[in-house]
Amino acid sequence: MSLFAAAADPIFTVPVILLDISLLALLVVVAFALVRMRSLFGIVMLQGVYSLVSAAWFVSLDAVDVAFTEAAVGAGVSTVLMLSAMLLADRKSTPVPMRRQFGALMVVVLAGAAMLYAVGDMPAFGDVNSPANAYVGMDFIGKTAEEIQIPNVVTAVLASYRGYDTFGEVVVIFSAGLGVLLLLGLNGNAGRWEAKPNGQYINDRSAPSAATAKDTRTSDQKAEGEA
Amino acid sequence: MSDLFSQYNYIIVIILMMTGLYIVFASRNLIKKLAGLSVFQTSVFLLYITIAKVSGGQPPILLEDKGYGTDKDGHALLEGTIQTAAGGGSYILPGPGSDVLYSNPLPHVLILTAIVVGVATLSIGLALTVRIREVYHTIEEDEIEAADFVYNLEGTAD
Amino acid sequence: MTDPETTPVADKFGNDPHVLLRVIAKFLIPLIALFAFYVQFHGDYGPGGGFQAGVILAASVILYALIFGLAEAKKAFPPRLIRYGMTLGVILYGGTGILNFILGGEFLNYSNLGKDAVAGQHYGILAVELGVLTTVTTVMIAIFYAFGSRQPETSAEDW
Amino acid sequence: MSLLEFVPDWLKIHGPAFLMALPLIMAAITAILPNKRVAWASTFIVTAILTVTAFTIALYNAEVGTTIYNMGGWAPPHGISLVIDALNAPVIVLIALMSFITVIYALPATVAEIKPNKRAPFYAAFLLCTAGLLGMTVTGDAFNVFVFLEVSSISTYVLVAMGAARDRRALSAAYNYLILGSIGATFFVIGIGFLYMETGTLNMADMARILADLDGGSRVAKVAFGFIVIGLGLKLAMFPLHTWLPGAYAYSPTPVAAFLASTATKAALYLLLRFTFFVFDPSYAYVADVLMYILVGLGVVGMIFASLQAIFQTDVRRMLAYSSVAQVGYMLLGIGIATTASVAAGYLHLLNHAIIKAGLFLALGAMWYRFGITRAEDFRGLGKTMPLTMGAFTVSGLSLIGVPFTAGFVSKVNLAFAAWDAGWIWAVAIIMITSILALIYIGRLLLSAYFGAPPEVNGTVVARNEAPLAMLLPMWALALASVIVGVESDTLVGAATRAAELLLGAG
Repeated sequence: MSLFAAAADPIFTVPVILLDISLLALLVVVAFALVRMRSLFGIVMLQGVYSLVSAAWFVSLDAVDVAFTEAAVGAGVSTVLMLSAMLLADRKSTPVPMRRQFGALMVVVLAGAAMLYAVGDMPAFGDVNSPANAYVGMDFIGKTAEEIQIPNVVTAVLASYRGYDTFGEVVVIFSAGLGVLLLLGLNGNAGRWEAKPNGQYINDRSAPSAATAKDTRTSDQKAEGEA
Repeated sequence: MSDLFSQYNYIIVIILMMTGLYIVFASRNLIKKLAGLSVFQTSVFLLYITIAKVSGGQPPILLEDKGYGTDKDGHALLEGTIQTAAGGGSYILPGPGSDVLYSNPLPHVLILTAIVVGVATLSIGLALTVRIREVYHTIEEDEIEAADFVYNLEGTAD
Repeated sequence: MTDPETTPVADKFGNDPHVLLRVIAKFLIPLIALFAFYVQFHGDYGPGGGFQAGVILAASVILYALIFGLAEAKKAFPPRLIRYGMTLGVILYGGTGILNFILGGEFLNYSNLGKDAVAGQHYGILAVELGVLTTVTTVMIAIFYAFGSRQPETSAEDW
Repeated sequence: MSLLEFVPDWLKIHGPAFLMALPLIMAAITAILPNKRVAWASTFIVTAILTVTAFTIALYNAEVGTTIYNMGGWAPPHGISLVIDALNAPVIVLIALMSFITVIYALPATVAEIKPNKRAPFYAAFLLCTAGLLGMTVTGDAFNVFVFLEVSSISTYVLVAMGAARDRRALSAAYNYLILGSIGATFFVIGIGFLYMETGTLNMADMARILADLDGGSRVAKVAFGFIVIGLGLKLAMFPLHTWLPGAYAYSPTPVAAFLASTATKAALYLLLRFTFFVFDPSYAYVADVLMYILVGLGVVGMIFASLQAIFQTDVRRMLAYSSVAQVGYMLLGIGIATTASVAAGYLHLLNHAIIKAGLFLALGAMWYRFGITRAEDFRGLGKTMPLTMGAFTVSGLSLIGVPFTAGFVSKVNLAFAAWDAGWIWAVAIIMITSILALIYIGRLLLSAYFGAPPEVNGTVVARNEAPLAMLLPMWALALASVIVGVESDTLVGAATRAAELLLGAG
């Protein structure tokens, strides 16, 4: 009923509502499928799909810059990274028995209930007079036209008004690159380590491994590790 | 009225956030946890963008006033609404007597930053996963904990 | 299991099973790079900016690595360059801020850079977006190189 | 202030921005320095300048009061502003000073723990971590807090994982920290999003003003507060959310453990103070409820439970980590009582505990450096084999227990008095009990160090083998600092009281 009422509302048009509802429904389907999925390849792909559908949804909500970035990063780079990491790791995840998921379910239900509690007081979707849309955010449109004079307000806010945030963002990306270099190295040899705690020489191959994992060491390495 | 629809987005976004969080908490596989974290963060982006939407608005990219105003093709909906900025910039701005509405750019900017932070966290998490896989030969948390338990016992034996 | 570093471009008979892919990629990769620069410099007028452009530029190198092998990609875009590129981007951004300092404004206040405040803002945004582009491109390539260069421990039969 | 005369004027005005720009840019440069010695020297110089800048900022703040620096020249609420007031100036000094002390210590420590070709990036990550912590402390913008929280977090994950060269469990500890830290940061972002929905602004002072106009705001503001508290609670290791902390402290490289223990949780605690008393206000019923029941409850449970867990640890670093969780409980108790005196005491304990715990971790790191000691039973005879290191450990340890004339005593007594004045007599008892628990877990180490015989290796008693000077200096500086604070406590108590008065108003 109320959907038809909403459709009759002059500010919403039927296509907008249908697009919104169907994209959100798609997101829910993908997210729920992710919960059930056990193949890591499927998980990585669904995560990419989730980002891509989100990007489409961002376009329908006028966030074109965000959509562009989400499509390039979430659906593109993230998926490539997760795939390449998965290739170096495993193909399947072992299922977790339901009784061990109960705690997680409780936490999630509590947090979700807290947020749902607030929904009633949230401004209506698309409300032009909501506090968020009537104050600082909207000022940027007039200010950009006057003080920066470039058409893309998002770029102006990103690079100038909140340029310090963006500096932080560049540093975050830099530290991610630095971290990956420190952890993996660019040439694939950084995973090898050795140390001499307590005067006892150990390296990554001689350290005790999981009892359940298959031992990939050669007999030479075993002898070296136990020596 | 349209109460259900006006809050519909928030409810779905909250469900999505909690689904992502559930994946992080409930799964014991390192890569699946990271995928869940990614879904959780993406859903928070949805929340911010929902806040920013102005109904009837358009992307916050200012329309230029080309000087030939209302009769330009495709700009028919702007008829009689052109306003120029006080500083002489020739952009069509919202305001009294103007039909043009832009969506709120500020949450867009915040989410651009947050997306970058998300991919940075993800890459570090994946790098750690790869290292853990190399050292522990598994990416299942239960097996890692078991291995650490054995390691603790062996460590105290000498 | 093949080492990605030494994957041959063609088999021993000289047959290249991916010849079509390679030809098309050779055509596409410059276009992708060009598109990245369009996104970069059109960011003031439409959607886009340093970050998106950086990711797309990195994607062109990643595509090159996927099609022609990591070793070839490392020849085209050497890892040493990456470490300097990451730093260069941060210095470009921070340096612009410091320059504003020296010119008498606040950190990242671009208004003093040009002949008037608006021109200064334009130059400042251009400079910092270039910084973003540099860091994002190089970091994305770095992360891809880092993952791509590792030896997988699971073999292809585990699929 | 006469000391300020030696500082150029631009540093007083641009100090906050300089404090951020310098380490961020220098981190990028340090990362590509080819020589590890040069990288260390560059980090050393940067942290030294940071310390000077931080002191300048603090002294200048004491002189002129709250200062606001508009980044990019855009006035708040449109631009991002850096705010220096009585609340964050001491924390800034603390972070800068700790980074300086840790860098001195890192020179010998990294030789043993970090591979030579990784040392330059390691120092760069360390600078990034410092910059991130400083950034989240100086900023006056709520979303900017998140950005710098992530700068510090991402570099921290990497720094913790660097401990894998010594103990592979560093990797899983770093992974756990990454997952929980990211969830914490995301909860924080959800909270900020809700606050933005409610107020329409991101500037903290502006938020505070609008929330006061709304008389605490609607349910959206309540939920925002809850998510911010949980998000920060994860970062500051509030009791049930502390599970990442023992692993991260125990397996990270020793300089990193000392630096994290003294600054990372403290910066998050500062943010909790900032949001609870400055953005929100304890006069709103829901804030008062959270303070009274959640923070105090979790603080007290954490104090007892984590202290008990500390007693049963065999690994001394894990023991100190659990002790940190317990000490966070003291600070939460002080914050939760929410009188000026108690908040001042909690704030004072924040500063004191940073000094104490850093001293303990540095001394412990030196023991690992010389003898590979991480377990409690290995402390036998350390009083003879490493007398100076053990001396510093003893002084800091006594301070942790709260022996008179030490820093720990001052803050615990202040906290106990504040609790007494507020009528929370049972809280005084809890403080006594947990101090006794601290006496047990520190005391057994001291007993075995001074009264146990040094172990024998191949029939000969282990000879005296003192830590290098670059390790002794920082740990003794911290040990002496905790004695000086204990004897001459007025400066820090004054700073803490000013901070509390800023938050709660005088009285």
